[in-house]
Amino acid sequence: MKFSVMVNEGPYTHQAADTAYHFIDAALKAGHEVFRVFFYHDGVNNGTRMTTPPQDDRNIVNRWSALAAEHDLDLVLCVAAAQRRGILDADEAKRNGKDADNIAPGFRISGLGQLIEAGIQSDRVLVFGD
Amino acid sequence: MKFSVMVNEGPYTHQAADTAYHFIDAALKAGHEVFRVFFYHDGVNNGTRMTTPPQDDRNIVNRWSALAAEHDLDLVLCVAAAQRRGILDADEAKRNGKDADNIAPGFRISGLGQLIEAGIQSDRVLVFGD
Amino acid sequence: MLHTVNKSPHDSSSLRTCLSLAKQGSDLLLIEDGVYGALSGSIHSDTIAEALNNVTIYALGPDLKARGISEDRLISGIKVTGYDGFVELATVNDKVQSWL
Amino acid sequence: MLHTVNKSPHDSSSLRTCLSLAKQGSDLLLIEDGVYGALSGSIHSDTIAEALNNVTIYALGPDLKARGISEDRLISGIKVTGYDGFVELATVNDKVQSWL
Amino acid sequence: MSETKKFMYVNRHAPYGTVYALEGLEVVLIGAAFEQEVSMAFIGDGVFQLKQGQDTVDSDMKNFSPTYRALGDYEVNRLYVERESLEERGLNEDDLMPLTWEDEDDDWAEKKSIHIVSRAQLSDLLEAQDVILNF
Amino acid sequence: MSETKKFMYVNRHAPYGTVYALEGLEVVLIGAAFEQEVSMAFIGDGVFQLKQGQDTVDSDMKNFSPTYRALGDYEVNRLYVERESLEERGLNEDDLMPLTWEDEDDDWAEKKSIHIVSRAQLSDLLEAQDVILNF
Repeated sequence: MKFSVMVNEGPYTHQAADTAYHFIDAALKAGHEVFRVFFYHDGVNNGTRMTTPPQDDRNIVNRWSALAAEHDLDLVLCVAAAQRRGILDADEAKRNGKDADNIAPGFRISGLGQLIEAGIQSDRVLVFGD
Repeated sequence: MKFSVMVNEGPYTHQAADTAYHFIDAALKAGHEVFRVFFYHDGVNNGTRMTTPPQDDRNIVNRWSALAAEHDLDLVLCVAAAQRRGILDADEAKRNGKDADNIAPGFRISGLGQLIEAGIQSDRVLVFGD
Repeated sequence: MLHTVNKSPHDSSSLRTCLSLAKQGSDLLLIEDGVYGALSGSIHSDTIAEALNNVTIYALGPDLKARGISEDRLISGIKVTGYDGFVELATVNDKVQSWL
Repeated sequence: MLHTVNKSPHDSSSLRTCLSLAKQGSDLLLIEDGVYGALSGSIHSDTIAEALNNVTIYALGPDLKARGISEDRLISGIKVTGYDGFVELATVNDKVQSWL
Repeated sequence: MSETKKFMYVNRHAPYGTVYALEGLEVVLIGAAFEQEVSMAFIGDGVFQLKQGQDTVDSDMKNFSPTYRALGDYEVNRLYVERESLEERGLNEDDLMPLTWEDEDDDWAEKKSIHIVSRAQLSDLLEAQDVILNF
Repeated sequence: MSETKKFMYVNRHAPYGTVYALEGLEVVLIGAAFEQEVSMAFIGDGVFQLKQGQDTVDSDMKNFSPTYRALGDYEVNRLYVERESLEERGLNEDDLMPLTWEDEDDDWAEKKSIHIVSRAQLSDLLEAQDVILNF
């Protein structure tokens, strides 16, 4: 079965990012396909490489990057939501006249159409948020 | 009268950052002193210079920076909360081995003791959050 | 003591908790989505009208206006104030408790 | 149809809204702070026990465990499942509605 | 691309206090270009999104309520509002913005976009969807 | 620096679902170094923070419940739990972690840190504070 997932909250603040991760991990382990993970609202904050959580806690951003590398997951940050919150890749930084970018490995920035497409292409869409 | 304010949520996602701003603006206009604004939890996301909100909306980060410049406001981002969420100044970037920083003008990063000190030094402490 | 509530009473327990702990003579300011608690004719209006015997209730004008709530729709006895009035309430009361 | 609720019934109206709209035969999975709705002996337990006549209610085991809620404290009839069971529920149901 | 799917956007948050209503609306506008069967549901505090007379001039936020009026032009014309949610909040249909669309199959007649439905009807509508996105 | 102030940390959120409990506790620990008069209140879902037996091994979150046991060593020994909040949630005092502190003025006698108080008592305690921080 083909799943897509929308993640609406940032790391640590709400458990949504954790639950989404564990759901996707379990779906992949059960042999399902994950078509896309779309990060919206504060969810885009899952995709910054600038975090340094305490050593004795999970590293939510690195966990996403590792899962993406292992399973060739498509992790998409919504561009409009990312602009409001200061998450950028090199292209976005250039376009918006910013002096640095902060996107984490395995993530890409794209438009809301990617969410609709995920809805069309997937057998199930799940939303995790606050 | 001497006020301090704690801001617990990021810009746009919750109105807390707006209400805090308007409260502080009104307090300053009424001739009160604002000892410190302490950003905690997702509130640290108020302090990134990487945001590019839509042209027809308010720019919450720039608004803080301007208010700080005008009134010599002390805008403090909690270091522990900022590390979890990927907000850094140049020192923090160096310390944590990151290749860039993203703090906005007028903000500084410091410890939780600054919040307690604000409570001790101020006549009133107000908390804005979710 | 000034209490602030920033959540809709329909969605969150914050206003109920606040009213259960606010002492006679306290001030309560409804802000953000909390201003929906000031609307008359809702299933919570009677409880809030009753609380007016105990506490003085204000609603933040700019937040009412943003949400399209005109003053004639408010529970009778609730006062409307601006950010300047919020500062004043935080000054005349000796402390502020935010029911987040 | 699978419904998920991730908020405590004491703090939020999500569970109540979910139960008011869930059809007979639906599945409901309590996750995150939603698992507090599975506790027996609370002021909401009777409502939830009654809903079991209508819907099958599950609670996510890892979230119960994190919060120190052992299975003997649950409302009788609520089933405990893991993330694998969550995936299974999302598979056997034709869609998922998250009551955020 | 597969056949047409039924998308429903479920709105349960009041406007302004949180960003979900505004950013949810942005999804609906983008989604309108995909020629799927689209509807919106307004449940609980979500009904406040459609309240008439929103004016953010004193709070310096973006007033996005005019965008709802544009939905008809994007052929988003099935806005289902739960009657019980309105009543519990002391509102009725007249409190909502008068949203309309023009039906090209009926000589461009102007028709209402807002449909007040009962809880039971809304439950049926939810069940009839293929994809539900929550804001 | 001014005289000693009464600080109360008001906890109204359950643990794990959101970060407020964990980050609130970090404030309490730092605040303990400032020699103010410190207490904590647990109201509503905040009482769940003190539930015994928390175990995050299956959910891969940080189990911060042991930190509450350390509070006594920091002389944070006035943890007020609202009785009505416990009862509404089907809990009683035995469900809570047995938190204690050692009273150096009483030959290091071990004493309870958790005080179950009524809503009316809690209302009085709130009123008696100088600074209230909410998590």
